[in-house]
This record gives sequence, structure tokens and C-alpha cells, in this order.
Amino acid sequence: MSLLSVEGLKVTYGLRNPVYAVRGVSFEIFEEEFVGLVGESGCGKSTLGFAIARLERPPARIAGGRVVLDGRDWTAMSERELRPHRWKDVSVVLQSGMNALNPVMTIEAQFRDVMVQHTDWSEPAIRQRALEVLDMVHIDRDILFRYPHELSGGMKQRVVIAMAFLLHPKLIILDEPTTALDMVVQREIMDNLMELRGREKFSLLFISHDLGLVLEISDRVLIMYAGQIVEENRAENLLEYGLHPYTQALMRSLPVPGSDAREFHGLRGSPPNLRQMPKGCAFAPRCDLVTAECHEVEPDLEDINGAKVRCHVVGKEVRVRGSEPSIG
Amino acid sequence: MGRSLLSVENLTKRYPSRSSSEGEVVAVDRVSFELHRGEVVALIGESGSGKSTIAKILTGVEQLTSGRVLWEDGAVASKAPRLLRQRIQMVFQDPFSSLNPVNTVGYTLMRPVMNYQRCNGAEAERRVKELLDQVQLSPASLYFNKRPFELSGGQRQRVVIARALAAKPQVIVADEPVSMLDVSVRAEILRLLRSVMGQQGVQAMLYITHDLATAEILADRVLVLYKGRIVEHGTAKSILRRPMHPYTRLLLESIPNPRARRGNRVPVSLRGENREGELRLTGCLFAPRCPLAHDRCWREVPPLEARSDEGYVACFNASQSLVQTGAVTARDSGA
Amino acid sequence: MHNALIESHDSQEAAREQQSSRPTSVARTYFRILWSNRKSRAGLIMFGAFIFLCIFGRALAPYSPTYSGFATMAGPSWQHWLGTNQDGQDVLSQLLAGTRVSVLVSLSTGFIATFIAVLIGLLAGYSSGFTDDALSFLTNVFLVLPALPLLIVLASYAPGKGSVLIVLIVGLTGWPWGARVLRAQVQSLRTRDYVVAAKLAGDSTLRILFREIFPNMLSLVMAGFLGAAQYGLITSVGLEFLGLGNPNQISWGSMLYWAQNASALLQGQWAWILAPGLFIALFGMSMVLINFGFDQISNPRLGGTEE
Amino acid sequence: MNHGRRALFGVTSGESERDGSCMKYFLKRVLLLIATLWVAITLNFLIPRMMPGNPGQAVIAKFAGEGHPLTPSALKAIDAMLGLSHASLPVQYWQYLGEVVHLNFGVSYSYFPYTVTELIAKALPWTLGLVGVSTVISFFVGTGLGVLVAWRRNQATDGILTSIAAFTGAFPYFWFALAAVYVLGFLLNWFPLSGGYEVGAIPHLSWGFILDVIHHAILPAVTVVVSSIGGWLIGMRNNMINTLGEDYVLLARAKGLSNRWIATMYAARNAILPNITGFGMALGFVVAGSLLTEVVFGYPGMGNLLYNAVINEDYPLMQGIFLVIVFCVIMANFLVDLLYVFIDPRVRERRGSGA
Repeated sequence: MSLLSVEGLKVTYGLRNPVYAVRGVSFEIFEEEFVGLVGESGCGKSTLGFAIARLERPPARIAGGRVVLDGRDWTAMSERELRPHRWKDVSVVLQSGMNALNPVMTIEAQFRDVMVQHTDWSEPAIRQRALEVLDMVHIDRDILFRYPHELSGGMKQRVVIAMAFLLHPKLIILDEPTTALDMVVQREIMDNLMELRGREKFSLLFISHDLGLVLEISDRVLIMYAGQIVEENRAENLLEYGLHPYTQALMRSLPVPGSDAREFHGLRGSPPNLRQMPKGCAFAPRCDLVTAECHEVEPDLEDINGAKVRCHVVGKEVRVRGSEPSIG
Repeated sequence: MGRSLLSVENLTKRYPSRSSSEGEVVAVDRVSFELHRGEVVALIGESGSGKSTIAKILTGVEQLTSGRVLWEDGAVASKAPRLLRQRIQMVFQDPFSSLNPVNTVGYTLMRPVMNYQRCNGAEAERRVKELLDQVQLSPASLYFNKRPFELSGGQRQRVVIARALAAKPQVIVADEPVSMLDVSVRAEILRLLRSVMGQQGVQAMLYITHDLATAEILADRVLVLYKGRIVEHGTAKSILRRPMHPYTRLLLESIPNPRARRGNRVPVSLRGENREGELRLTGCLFAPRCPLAHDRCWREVPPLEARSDEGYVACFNASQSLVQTGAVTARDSGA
Repeated sequence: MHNALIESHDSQEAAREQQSSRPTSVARTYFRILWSNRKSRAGLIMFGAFIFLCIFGRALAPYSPTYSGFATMAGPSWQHWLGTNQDGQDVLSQLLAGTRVSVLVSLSTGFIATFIAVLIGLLAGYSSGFTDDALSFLTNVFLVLPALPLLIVLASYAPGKGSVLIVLIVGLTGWPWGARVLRAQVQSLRTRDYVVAAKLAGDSTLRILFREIFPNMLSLVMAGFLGAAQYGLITSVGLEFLGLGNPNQISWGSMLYWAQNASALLQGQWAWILAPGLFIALFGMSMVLINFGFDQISNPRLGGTEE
Repeated sequence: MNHGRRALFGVTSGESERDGSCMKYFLKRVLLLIATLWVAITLNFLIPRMMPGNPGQAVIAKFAGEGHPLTPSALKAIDAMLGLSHASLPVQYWQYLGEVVHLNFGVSYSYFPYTVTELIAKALPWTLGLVGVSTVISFFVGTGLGVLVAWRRNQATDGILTSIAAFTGAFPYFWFALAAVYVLGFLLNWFPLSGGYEVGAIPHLSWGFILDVIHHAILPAVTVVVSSIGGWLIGMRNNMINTLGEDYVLLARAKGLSNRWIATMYAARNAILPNITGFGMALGFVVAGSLLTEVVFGYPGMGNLLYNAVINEDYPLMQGIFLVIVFCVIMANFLVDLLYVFIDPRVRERRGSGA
């Protein structure tokens, strides 16, 4: 059974002229599975991540669909009903660890309040767990008594990751956890996550614009474009071939050291304005494989050999050619 | 490779430290390099490496503490920054803060044209529209009256590049020009930067980045900076294929590489991170994080020495480091 | 065929964008935002009404504000909506006529204070080292000095009493808060890349200050102006109430002064005191309300969630 | 702890930096305190000397007209405070500073034969009590309401309370005082119309007298609170809305903490910092407002004393009052600045940082 199941989730901004930032997204995450969510800025990936944890900030609101986490429908629960399950079922690591810590509380106080809220652990047990999670992310234990402004960016982000593990959550959502950090620090944090995977039992939703990073860490990858999932595929499959033209374009725009510059390509145009969505496929104006149908009919997310893709052209081609798709 | 257009000699920048006991922070420490005609040099390092400080000094935004910056014709850049400002222009990192939200694209681009080319409004407007076409913002008349908030990140960065070109500079300093952009537009912007070389009088470019992968695409030569000092210097190809300094290796290994998936990759040693305000060490600044560090590294500063035809490295263990590039060779074969 | 489709789509988009590419003026943008905020819209309407009264108040007054032939200390009636004062003058006419002095005093103190605040804020924020230190120190000193006792002392020594004096001294002491806010804003703006870029583009410091930095803090300047004007209104009314203004010039403050001297409340002529107080509060409130809109421009987070 | 390891994590230098900044902060405040006091004292010296006419002579003439004999020391004080002699300005300034240091502000003309110092000593406690109590109440209630309306943002509570705050904040303090005297004192007769205590009573320590004082103080205090509360409310509301948008508040929600805890420890603790910095100006406002309120209530404090000094052209008294009020406001500001250190860890010295 899946740990998390998102069914037709829609998130809008505003009441009078709602803009759909997330337009009907469905996927599942299984236990101890690492899933990556990739897309460009403004594609709705962070909005989706927040909505799954029921952290949507007004004017954003969930306009439809369900989020079922560990058998409970989070979209049907009130804030009061959700509270006991927060951080235990799902914890989050925000984009910039810099601002995710309260500047007027020590790290210890910020670790403690969540444990006091959710557990009946004794003081020594609380302290013990705080030190444990700090060890997990390889930070000096005396950091516990410091204030956030005394820590470097990388240390803060690790503290935030440590905090996410405090209550042994079933799912952790990481929203661009390393974007603001240096390459080497990013690498250390990613290695740290992989190391933890071997020791702790948790599932991960890793949200990032960096396909390379996501492919490295995830079992399965969701590619998001203009508020929809356009492809869902296993990471090792994506390394061989992306199905959706957008995925292929993203793969081409990954500069790989040692490779030839000619293989490095971009995408023309920009993502559609969510207020004025084109008819048909949202990616059609930027697509190299576009057909007349693409401008008229919006494609569905279809199953193809275990993967899912939202594309008229690719879908047909694969069906015609059989099991060996080779596009691009 | 032509004569050196701009040479930087022993450039040093010290800031007074905010804490009275610490004295000074050395942001850039005796950095020397040359920019030749027709080449793109990449300056690589993490935050705090001094790469942005070098950019600010070259463009005259900040003053150097010691050393000098010499132009080909003998003009000393640091002596008359106003006069020489036009020769060197900058492309900024953040396309959202480098364009004034209240000014139109037209106004922003007209300023350098009118200030440096001393032409009238109509002539300047014509030239600005040419520039817009050149950076592929066409039709130019459409973008001329736009304000930054009406443009996407990639379009803004094109305007920023056009502004740098508008002054007809000899050198362009591009400070992390694509790191804030979506991956899908990075390639186009880098390609545009590459195409700008040789046009409008642009003769050389300094590309500042933390990303070795894009440096390989754009740059001919690469300088690796660590805490204000050059630790390695060589052609882009040689540095990416055969990095000699352990820090360069660390940077290379840090690039996300989906093809070197878990299990295939040697984890980076967790040896603390780059921070400003650390105690000044007497020896190699990288020693505290270096897996190869030995006594001598802590005592002496390794000089920047030629190690092959193509490169220079400041490391006592460079040859040893070369042997230990297991991860890199694996990557080479994968690519 | 596909290409044709794409092209037609592109050209449509281009045409649409062409229409919206007319640069809209900052003033119009500001007005649109202020108008869209319910609070500041109410403030704008009220403020407009007072400006109208400032210009046409005298003409709208039913009687001459100085004619003193009516019954004295009469309560509100159909002839005299707000009653009469102890000299037998019509209170409503005085109120309408007095709007001019009070509104002008308020706005001109706001103007003087804002002018000084902008000057000092820009200079302190853009310069560094000694100039900045000295100006910031001056600002902090004036910020802490309580102005009213100082004003009382100054006004009581001054030989001629009148609104010009009040405008000058309230204006000259009302700038430090604005200067402090603006200095902080300039300091944050001057490190923006676009300011550095303007320097590289060869622009002069003066041009950078007024074309790159100043337009980006206009909302703060406007908010500072309204704040200073409200401060000027309250302070000048307070001084007039103490008899330190010109009691023979009709204004809301001098009306309160005479009303208090004549113990208007204890004699039952409450309208004489209620009306000027209400006008002061409504005019002050209009500026506070408009400032909710300016706050929203300076800090988009304060914007409402209703779109 | 191992020194080298600390250096590795950049701890050592960070600590010394913090100590330095805290010390610097303190020194800066002290310097500002001294400078502000000096400016106030000097202004007080210059104003009567720069005014046309000769206030000193005028006062002497008045005393002579009333037939009051002036002792030589009183004459000397008037000379020093107002500038009577033809001595050069520096000499006068030196004399003046001497008198100020000894709190010798001369003799009052309107309350002869009391000295200015005696009068101020009698009036000051009343004002300190009134302003102190009402400022504390309005700061806490206003800030608390600001937290509340920001938390219930865009709900009815927010709309109503914020509009009321904008309205009451726009009234002059003394106008509220007039209205309160009329309605609650005159019409309803619930409170005394004026004074700090029952006419004819002699101030002494007894329950009866204290209750009488409280009874008299309620109306003035309420008017000061009502007029100043709106400013705190609106300021806190804006700051709160800002901090509510911060990532750490979102994370606190994700942690499943209680609303009360999030609102206080996460949002309000951070939102209150800018409000405290703004205390200086607000305090000057409240003091100014309460001076006028005292006039309306005939309250036996500094405001009333200043008012009487002004209408009687009692320049020595006026100068003395000005100086003392300014001194109190400056001191209060200084104390608040010091308090700030304890609330914001970014300025605070880390406890137990000895190593």
C-alpha cells in the first residue's frame, strides 16, 4: 500500500479570478521510497509540496482532489485534527534554511517545542533525541545552545534537516534544500541524506529545479510543467531516455562535465502564463514535436511501459513502435 | 592566443574585520592573472573565495588594497576608475535586482549609450534597438518600453547583457550570469555570451562562477580560487579532465552527476565548510579540509607552480592528488 | 502547417503584449493600488473632501464666520446646525472656514518635514563614513527630543504668534523619523545591482539618486509625508489649544481654545467642541487610512488576500 | 573545548565579534544619551538668549512690580538661566552649566517664593505616575490587540479594531480629555472633574488618600490610553503580518505547534523588536499628549505646571520644566534601548560564553 497518495489535487490562488497553480496532480509515494519532483520556477512544484503537507498559505487554497497520507485524508481534516499528525507523519525542510529558524530562540528550544508538543518524553529523553539528530547530520553537539544567526548557511540547513528527523516521520518533504548553498556543501548534504537512507526508515519527496541532483537521489521522478505532471518515470529509465519532449529538453540542458558543449541545449520561449493558459497542451508552444492536435486537445497522463507521460506524439509513437521508444 | 589585454598583478583586498580583535579579513590575497585577446577566462570558487570581490575591483566598484590592474596601453585601472569604467562592463548574477523596476528597458539601455557614445537621443534609441535585436529580444520596439516585471528571468538577463554591450567595452565581467536562471534557459544565455565575443569591440571575458560544468562550456582557461588565493590554473579541458589540486577535485565531485549514481561515487569527506572569519592559518588555507594534508601543508604556503604544459597548481601533493582521481576517471568513461 | 499555427499564436501574443507595453506612470500605478485597498480608498475619499473644504469651505459657510450678531452660546438649531459661540458667531461657518488654515498648516508642516527628511535621508544613506555618522547622530538626537515641550518654550518666547511660526517650528522638528526610515531604505537600495550598474553606465551620483534610488522609495516618502502632516495637525492644534497660536485666526485649534476658555461644555454648547475635534480626527484618520495603502506598496506582504 | 576544532567551525572569531558588537552597542547608546542631554541643555541655554527682547530683564521687572524681594542667590540663578548680565556667552554658559548641575533653576515668579526645583519635585511624581501607568497599559494592550488582529487578519475583528484604532489615534489627546470630562464627569458625575485629589486634602499615605488619587487618575489615564493605544496596535499589526509571512512561522505550523505558541514565541517575539525601536518617538508623543491632558484635568503634574508657567510668562519655571521633561524622556529611551539587548539575541552577549 502506498504511504502517500495524491489524487487529482488542485491548488488555486485567489478567489475571484482563481489561477490554477496546480491543475489536477495525482501520484503515489511508497514506503521508504525517494521521489523527486522537478520543474522550472513557477511550475507549481513548491505549491504542490506545501499543499501536500497542508501548509498552503492564503491566497493559495486547495480547490479539489485529495491527499491521503498513511490512510488519513489530510484534505478532509481541520487544522485542529491535523495538528497531532504534523511532523510525526510528515516533516518539511524549506527552501532556505536561513529563514526557517526562529531568530530569537536557541536551536535547542526549537527542537524541544516540537517534542514537547507531540510526545510525553522525559527531559533527558528529549535532550538525548536532540543530540542524536545532530549527530545524524554531523554537527557539533554544542550547536544546540546557539542562536541561528551564529551558524553558517550550511549548518543552518543541516539543523533544519536534523529537526525534520526528530519524531521519526514517515515522509519528509524537501523543498529545494540546497539551492542557496555552495556546491561542496550541497554535495555534503546530499551524501548525508543518502547515508541516512541506509539507517532510518522514511520516504522522501525531493523538490528541486535541478534534474541532475534529483536523478542522483531519487528512485522515481515526477516532471512538472505548468501545474501538471507531464512525466512520471523511474530515475534509471530517465537516464536512458526521457519520454516527454520537455523531459528530453531538461536532460539536454544538463551540462555534464567532460561532455561536449554541443550536447548542451536550452529550451526556447518561456513557460505559459497561468492566467492565460493556451488551449491544448501547455508545452505545445515550446515543443519541437508539436502537431496540430497538440494545440487543440490537452493530452492525458497515459501509462506507457510502467511510466506515465502526458503527450500526444510520444504516446502514439511508442504505441506504434512497440516497447522500444527512442525519441530525440 | 594574443597579447595580454589586461593584467592583474598581486591583487590584494583586505577589509577591516567587524570584530576589533581579529584585525582584517583578507578577501583576495596576491592574485595575478592575465586576460588575453579573444579568450574567456573562468574564475571559479565558492562563496567567500573572493571571486566577486575581484569582479568589483576590476569594474571599479571597490578599491584594491594593494597590487595593480594594468591595461595593455599601460593605463592603471585602479588609478582612474571613472575614466576606464567604460572599458570593462559587468553582467550581474541576479536579473531581478540588476534592473531597476521603475525604469523601462529603453531608459536603462540608453544611459550607457548616451554617457559613453555622446550621441543624441534619436541616435541612441536606434543603437539601443540594434542591441535589443542582437541579444535576440525582437521586435526591439516591443521590448523598448517594457519594464523589468513584464519580462521573464531569461529576457531580463538578455537586457543586462545588452546594457553591458551598450558601453562598447573591451572586457566583460560576467558574475554568475546563469546561476539564478532556470536550467532550461541557461544554455541560451551562455551561448549568447559566447557569441558576444568579438562583437561591439568585446575582446575578452571574465566568467565568474561556482559551477565547473558551465565553465567548461564557456571558458578557455580556468582559475580556481580558494579563500582569496589561486590554487589551480590551467586550460578548461585540462582542469576538468585532470584536476590537480584536491580542492578542484572536491568541486568537481560536488557537481550533481546523475550518471555517477549512488554506489558509484566516492562520498566527499565531511571536513567542515568554507567560512569567513576563520583563524588565519600559516600554511595552506585548504589544509583543514584536505584529506592529503601533512605537516608541511600546515606550516608553509604552497607556491603556485607549473606542473604540466597546461597548468599551475599550489599544492605540495598535486602529483599524489592526480593519482587519486578515481571518481573523475569513472566520470570520464561514463561521458 | 504546424509552423503556421505557432506563428499565428506568437503574433497574437505579440499584439496583446504590444497593447500592454505602454509604460504606465508611477503615479497611476500608485493610485490604482491605493484605490484597490478598501482602507486607503476610504482615506482618499475623506482626504479629497477635506481638500475640497479647504478650497471652498468659506464659500459653503452659511454665514460669515466673523459675523457676531447671533444669540450667544446657543445650542444646535435649524438656523445654526452647530449652534453659536460666546461671541454670537455661527460655529458651522467657523468650522468650514477654519478648515483652510488647519489643512494648510498640516500639509505645509508635512511638506517641510518631508523635505528635510528626504534631504538628510538621501545624504546620510548614500554617503558613508563621517557624513553618515554625523547625520545619523543628529537624527537620533532629534528623534528622542520630545518636540512639544520644546515647541511650547519656543512659542511662548516668540514675540509674534501665528500659524507661520507654528508651521516652521513643527516642520523643523518633525523630520527625524522620516529621515531615519529613508536612510535605511537608501542604504538597502544603494547596494542593489542596478545602482552599481548605473555607476558602470557612467551616470552621475545626482542622477543615480534621483532616477534610480528616489523612485523606488516614493511610497515611503509619501507615507512619511502623510505621517508628518498628521503629526503637524495634532501638534499645531495642541499649541493653538494652549493659546500659543494666533487666537484671532479661525482654525480648528483656535476654536477649541475659545471653546475651552468659555467653558463651552459646562454651559451645554457641546457642539462647539465636538465638531472641530471630529474634523481633526477625520482629517487625521484619512491620512492614516491612506497610509495603509502606502504601507502595502512599500511592503507587499501587508496587501490583502482578496486578490 | 578543543580550540582548533572551534576555529574550524568559525566559532572563535564569531564569539569575539559578538562581544565586540554588544559592547559597541552599549557605548553607542551611552554616547547618544550624553549627546542628547547636551543638546537639550544647550538648547535650553540658547533659546532665551536668542529671542528678541530680554526675558531675564522682563522677569526681574515683574518681580519688582509685584514687590517681591529677590535674594542675591535667586538673582544669580535667573541670570544664569535666562542671561541677564553682559558677560560673554562662554562665561554665561559655564555659569549656566553650574546651576543646572546643582539643579538650581531659580525662583518661580508665579508661585513665589517657591523655587523652580521645589515646584518640579512636587509635580513630577504625578506626571511620572500618570504617564508611566498609562504608557505601560497602552503598550501592552495595544501590542496584544495588534497580535490578535494580525492573527485574525482580514476577518471582522481585524477590520473593526484597525479602523477604530485609526480613528482614535487621529484625535488630539486633549479632545478626548474634554469629552471624558463632559460625559463621564459632568453629565454622569462618575468621576471628579479635575485635580489629582480631593480639594483641601493634604497628600499623605493612607488608604483613603490613595483611593482618592486613583479615583482622580482614572479619567486622565483612560484618555491617554485611548488616544495612544491605536498607534501601538497598528504598528504591531504591520510587524506581525510581516513575521507571519516568514518561513519560520510556516515551519512552526508544519511542526504542529499550538496556535498560541506560534503566535507568541514565533511571530510576536520577532514582531515586537521593531516596535521597541520605535518606542522613542512614541514616548515623546505620549508625554506631549499627557501634558495637554493634564491641562484639561487640572492635574497637579508637569503639564499643568508648564501651562501655568506659559500663561504667566514665568520663564524660569518654564525652562526648568522643559529640561526635566526632556531628561525623563531621554532616560526612558535609554532604558528601553538597554532592554532591547535582552530581547534580541542578535545584540545580546551569549550567556556562559567563557571558555
